[in-house]
Amino acid sequence: MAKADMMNMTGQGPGDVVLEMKGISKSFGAVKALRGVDFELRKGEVMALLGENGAGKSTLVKVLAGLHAPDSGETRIDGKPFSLGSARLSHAASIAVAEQELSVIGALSAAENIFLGGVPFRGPWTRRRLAEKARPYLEAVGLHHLDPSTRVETLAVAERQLIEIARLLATDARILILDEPTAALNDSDIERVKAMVVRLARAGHSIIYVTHRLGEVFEIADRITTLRSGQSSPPVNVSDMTLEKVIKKMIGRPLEEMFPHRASSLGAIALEMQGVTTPALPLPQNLQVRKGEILGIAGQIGSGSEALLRAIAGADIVEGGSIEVHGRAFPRAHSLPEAMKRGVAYCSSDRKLDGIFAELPVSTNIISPSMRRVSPGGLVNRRRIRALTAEVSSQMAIDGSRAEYKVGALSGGNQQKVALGKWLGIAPRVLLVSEPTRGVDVGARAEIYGHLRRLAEEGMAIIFASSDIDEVQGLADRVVTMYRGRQVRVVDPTRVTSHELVRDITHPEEEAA
Amino acid sequence: MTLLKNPLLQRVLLLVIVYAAMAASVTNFGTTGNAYAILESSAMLGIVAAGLAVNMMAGELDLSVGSVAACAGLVAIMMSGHGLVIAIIAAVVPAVLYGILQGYAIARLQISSLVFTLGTFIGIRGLAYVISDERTLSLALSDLGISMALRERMLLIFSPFSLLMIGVLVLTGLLLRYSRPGREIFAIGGSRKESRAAGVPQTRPLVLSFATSAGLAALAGALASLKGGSATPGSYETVLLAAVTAALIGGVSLYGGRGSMLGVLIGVLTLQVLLSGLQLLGAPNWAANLATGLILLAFLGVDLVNGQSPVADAVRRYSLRARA
Amino acid sequence: MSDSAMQISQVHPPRSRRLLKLILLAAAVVALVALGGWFNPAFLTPENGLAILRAAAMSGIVAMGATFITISGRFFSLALGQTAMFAGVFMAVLMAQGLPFGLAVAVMLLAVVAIGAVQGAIISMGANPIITTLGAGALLAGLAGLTTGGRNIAIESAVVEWIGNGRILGVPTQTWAFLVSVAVAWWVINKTRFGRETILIGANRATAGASGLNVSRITILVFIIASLAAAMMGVFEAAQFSKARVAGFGAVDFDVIAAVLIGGTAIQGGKGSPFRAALGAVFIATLQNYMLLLAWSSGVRTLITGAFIVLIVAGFHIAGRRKGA
Amino acid sequence: ELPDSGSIVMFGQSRENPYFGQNAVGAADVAKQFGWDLTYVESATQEQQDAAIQQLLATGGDPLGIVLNPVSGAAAVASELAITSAEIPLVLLNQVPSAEQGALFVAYGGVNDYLSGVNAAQLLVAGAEKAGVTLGDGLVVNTVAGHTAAQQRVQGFRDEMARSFPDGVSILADVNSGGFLENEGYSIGSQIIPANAGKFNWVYGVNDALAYGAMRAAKESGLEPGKDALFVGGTCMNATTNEAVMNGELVGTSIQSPYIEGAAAMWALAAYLNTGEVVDGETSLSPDTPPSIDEPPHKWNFMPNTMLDGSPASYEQTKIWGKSASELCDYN
Ligand SMILES: Nc1ncnc2c1ncn2[C@@H]1O[C@H](COP(=O)(O)OP(=O)(O)OP(=O)(O)O)[C@@H](O)[C@H]1O
Ligand SMILES: Nc1ncnc2c1ncn2[C@@H]1O[C@H](COP(=O)(O)OP(=O)(O)OP(=O)(O)O)[C@@H](O)[C@H]1O
Ligand SMILES: [Mg+2]
Ligand SMILES: [Mg+2]
Repeated sequence: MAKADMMNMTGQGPGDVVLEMKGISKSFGAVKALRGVDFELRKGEVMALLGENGAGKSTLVKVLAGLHAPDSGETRIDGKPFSLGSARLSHAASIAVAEQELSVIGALSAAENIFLGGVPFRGPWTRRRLAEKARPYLEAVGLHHLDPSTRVETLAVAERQLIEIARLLATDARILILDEPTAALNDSDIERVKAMVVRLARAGHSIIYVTHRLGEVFEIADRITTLRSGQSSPPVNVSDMTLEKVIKKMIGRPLEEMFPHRASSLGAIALEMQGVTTPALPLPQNLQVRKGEILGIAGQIGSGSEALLRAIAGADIVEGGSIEVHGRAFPRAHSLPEAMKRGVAYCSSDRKLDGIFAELPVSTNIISPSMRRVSPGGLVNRRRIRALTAEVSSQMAIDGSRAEYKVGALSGGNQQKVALGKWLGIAPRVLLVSEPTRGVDVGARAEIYGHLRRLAEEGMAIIFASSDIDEVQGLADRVVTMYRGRQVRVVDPTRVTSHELVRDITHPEEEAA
Repeated sequence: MTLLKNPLLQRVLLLVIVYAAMAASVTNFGTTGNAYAILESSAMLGIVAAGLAVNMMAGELDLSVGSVAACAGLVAIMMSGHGLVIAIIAAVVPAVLYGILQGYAIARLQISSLVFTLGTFIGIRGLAYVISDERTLSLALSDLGISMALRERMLLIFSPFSLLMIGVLVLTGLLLRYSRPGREIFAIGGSRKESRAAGVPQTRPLVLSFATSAGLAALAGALASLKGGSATPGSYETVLLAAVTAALIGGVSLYGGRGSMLGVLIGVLTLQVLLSGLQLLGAPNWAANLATGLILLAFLGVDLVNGQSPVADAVRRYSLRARA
Repeated sequence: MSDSAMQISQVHPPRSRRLLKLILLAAAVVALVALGGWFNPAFLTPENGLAILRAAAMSGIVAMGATFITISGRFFSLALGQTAMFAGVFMAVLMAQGLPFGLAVAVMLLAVVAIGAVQGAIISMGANPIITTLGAGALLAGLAGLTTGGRNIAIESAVVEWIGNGRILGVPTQTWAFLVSVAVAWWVINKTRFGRETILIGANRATAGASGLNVSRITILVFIIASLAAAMMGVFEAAQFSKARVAGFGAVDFDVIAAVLIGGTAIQGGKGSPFRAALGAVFIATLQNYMLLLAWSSGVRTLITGAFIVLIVAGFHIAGRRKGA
Repeated sequence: ELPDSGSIVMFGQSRENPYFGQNAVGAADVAKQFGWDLTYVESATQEQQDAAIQQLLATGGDPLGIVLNPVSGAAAVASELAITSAEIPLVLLNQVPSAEQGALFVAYGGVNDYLSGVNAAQLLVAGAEKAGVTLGDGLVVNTVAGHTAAQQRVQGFRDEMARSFPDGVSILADVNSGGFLENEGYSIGSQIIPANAGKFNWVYGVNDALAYGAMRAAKESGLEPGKDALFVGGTCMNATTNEAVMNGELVGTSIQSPYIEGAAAMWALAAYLNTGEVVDGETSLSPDTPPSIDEPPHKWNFMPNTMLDGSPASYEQTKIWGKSASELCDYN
């Protein structure tokens, strides 16, 4: 259902501009994140804010939220000048934000999380009163069964994301901003969030919706504003756009091929695992992957797809079964360094947590798994560091001149390339990647797919886990679908529809029925 | 069995064990008279620990509490001629103002309080020496009645001072749990970045927590000095570590966002029972050190067993290997 | 090659920021010295310079070890003063039992390594470093009390006498030891694999573990290094008057932390410089010396020292934020 | 009517400090002579000590008497009042209480720090005469800030110097070293001595260890002790400082024995328990024999503070209550 049609039917006029920004600029040191951005938002509309990684979307959102003060530009709310730069003022102007980074507080209960941050809640904060007031909001995001006094730290990521949105609802703000709310959600939760956004807009809220899932845009948005390198282009109606046009606006050129070609020939068996169990995977798992092959494991969060990679990598303890790489068996209950020694590299899905050293330079990040290689005899060798950095940078197309920049200051796409590329230093035989493009824009995404394919062609075996069906279907040579800790099927992605894949990972029972 | 896994219960159990051990080895330890004395001598530590625990729950640590208590003690003795109330107000109000200032600076600079308060910890101690001209100040003998009144035994095992401590703990506990400012303190303590993004004000709870730690330290210092009848500029140097230890024993986390005032009370009492028992046994000072060190390490042990730790992983790996 | 190096240094905010801190700190020391010399020419004499360095040496040596802890992301240790005390006492006890100096030192160092290793191991298991070291310090104090009954222990040895009072080229042994430890610490942090790994685990422990680094081993080594630095100080303290004492180490930890922080080492870990920590120790010693020579009361000296720490630490913090991030 | 059994409780500071360790031994040795047990309760801070006293009183402990060495100076007034109100005989030591506090205790038996400072000044003057040095200005190396005993010593020293030099010698600096031992004396000395070179020719360390440490620092910066500058402490402590006194690096010393101090307090308590009376005013106890318990103690009983001339013989021959100086002067 395209909501734009509905809006047109209700005859919302263009006169109801609630927010107007003109010439907004914001620099971080040398980084010009926003360069004269114009932005406009009408009452009751969903405005998609699109752009590559690092285009400035989150920066614009934070400026609106008062978390960053803009360097220049003017803002009007309801036609009246408004001075940005204080979170409290933005809040008072009825602007509410769910930021890209999760912002729920683990030590507090779900209900308390909803009412913190200035949402009116008078009187003593007792369990009972909190629960009573919070329940409607939790129900609205589909958390019917959740006890409002549950500590949030005990919840799954998706539930936390939903609580964050519930908090947004509780603010009853006129301008709601959601920065990539669905990046970490399951399909069913995504549906719920989308439905809610539509409902809120219908109730008269204005919504800014940031996403890299371009499909969503066509389902729920009315208009699109794109940012490119910190500059905006005038808003366009969704009904006037196609996916190709949107991508072209975002990256400045048409995206020729999102996915590279498939493997032409496969080599010997690179990795074989049999009957492997871990605390997270009680059912025995078998898997085989060949040199030059890219194996995709499709599954939702918590399906066990990531746990499978963690088991191979030694990040989780393997309790039963056996794993062989190039015919050499792993020791029982192997550790991560032991897996590394045997040529296995693992790039996790949570870049910030354990993928990068955000505060350290690119070069240091790149050498981190290869400390031995760059420090023969225990002494660091600058020449070797430079050589390895240059080698990895050129292979992954990371800007060499930024070798000494903090990785945290790079765009999401570049961060991901560093997190992935650092493993090239140990010349892995088997590369495990979890969610290779989470939060990565279309352009960088295509680039990363290309790199993975090239690595496979150079003789690596690659296994990636992903909850993004398009990605699995487009990239993998072979697909394993997983549901609740069990492998549903092994399929050739070119022979199945995406609908079948989605069914496999969401409700495989229907297949049996 | 599952009850034993409750951290608060574990702590109560420890208190009971320490108390029983002392009662078995020290004559008259189990009397109401001694209970009165232990409560009375916990009062200062309890009030300081309450403030510091608020601070720790906000994810901060105010190292300057001991120095503030010393200054407040000196001021209270200087002003004791004007009566108890004036003396306390004169000691506490400047401390609260200082706490507000310090909290504001830390919030605005977004600097680690460990770093910032290391300076004030030293500087305020210097101030204590300066305002006292490096001398011990004593109550006029005619004012010693104040001391006696504060420690007067009442209600079997209480005194005005120890009742005040309990009042302070209950009040802070209620405010922390059931009020927005209290919840904000928990929020910024548990997850600073997340709470900021969630729109929780950052400055207000920080200012509040530092005002509390300084204010309560000053209240405790003033009352303890009035009770002791004198104040020296070098006093209360050890109260910081004792209060942190008590709070930790009581289950307050150094990483913020965790703990309760009931836990703090249990921690304070455990420490005090242990220390006064050892003192009465005539044990040398190092024995008290040894015992405190052991208790702290024991709690570390408990926390490591309760939680997940790399060592548990390693042990599992090796046992799986050994079995094969 | 020089071309590209130049280019990199131009677009290299972290390094210039580090340099800025160094320059600020050096400027503070120079300003203090100049000002001091203006009011009191005796302040500028070479002897006084040596006296300042000598005074900075004690906490400075320990600060060299402590920086490793801070850089590795484990805040700091509250057991270093007690470790120093224990080292001196234990060595003296061994020598009183008739062990020759070399053997006594070797046995003592083994014990100190064990003390550091145990703390590092407990902490790498996930225990809070502040509590662990607090407990360890209390235990060490208790242990020393237990073995000595609180008495200071005399040491009779010409070697020890020389260590405490000798001079090489007119410069006291302690000062040499300080300079050498600065050089060694700088070299280890900047030039060795272990140093880089220390920075990595401090910057992000989870990523370091996921990159295959042995976080536990590095943590243990870091605490061993800090303990050894403390032991070195303990030996110098005891050697100076050929007497190991149980008391008088209470302020060491805070002096050391102050030096590390004034050096601008980030409490969150992953950054820091032993060289700047050494400058921090020298700065504090210079300030103290200056005020001593003006015969200010100890209250005023303490007050001003505290104020300087606040100002410098906050100044660094602001400077660091303005420039980067 | 002197009880031949019973207990004495002594409250003091940590015996980790050898001085207080000897206090406890001296008191316990005397108590044993009367068949009394002595329990030593040690506290690290004044609050802990107050708490321990309160606890004793609250649990109905009923000792024959209490000996109290307050942790910090004049800080124990409320505890003293509490003990006295509970009608337990209280004897103080180590920190001379003021006359106004007289009602709070039975007697004081111990060191007179003011006199210790006077002694030091006299030793300095005598040493200067012997060495043929004319005393000019000088330096004082003090302990920790706010330490009452040290403040009283310095006061005594100043007053006596003013008496000896009506025209005045001046103290260029009176500096807290932050401690009590040689290391602290050295570290302060090594900073203030070079910078003041040529401006002073004597140094008073408020105890022998501090004086000794400062002396070593002076030697390192090229001054010859006993010639370029005179160093005086005035409380003999250990083998090192004794040797320095004997070879003239320190100008002399006097015996301030913590053992004798503990004993003096106990004798005062015994005399009071025996006679039930106290004579107002102060007295200096004789070094020859302990006071008789048949005579009531004075309110202030100052222990012998005998000077030593620095000869090895004086260490062997000078005795207090039967113990030689070499025994009494080696506790630290
Ligand atoms: N640390 C930094 N210092 C200086 N300029 C920077 C820094 N990081 C990014 N920039 C600049 O900021 C803008 C956005 O950078 P970002 O890396 O996010 O962009 P990007 O265009 O998405 O890069 P890519 O397409 O390579 O992923 C660019 O002009 C870039 O050169
Ligand atoms: N606090 C900061 N300090 C320095 N640079 C920053 C900061 N925040 C953002 N930037 C830079 O500003 C540019 C815009 O970043 P922003 O986060 O707004 O991008 P985005 O469009 O939200 O990207 P993504 O799709 O990856 O979320 C990037 O180059 C980024 O590196
Ligand atoms: Mg990009
Ligand atoms: Mg973003």
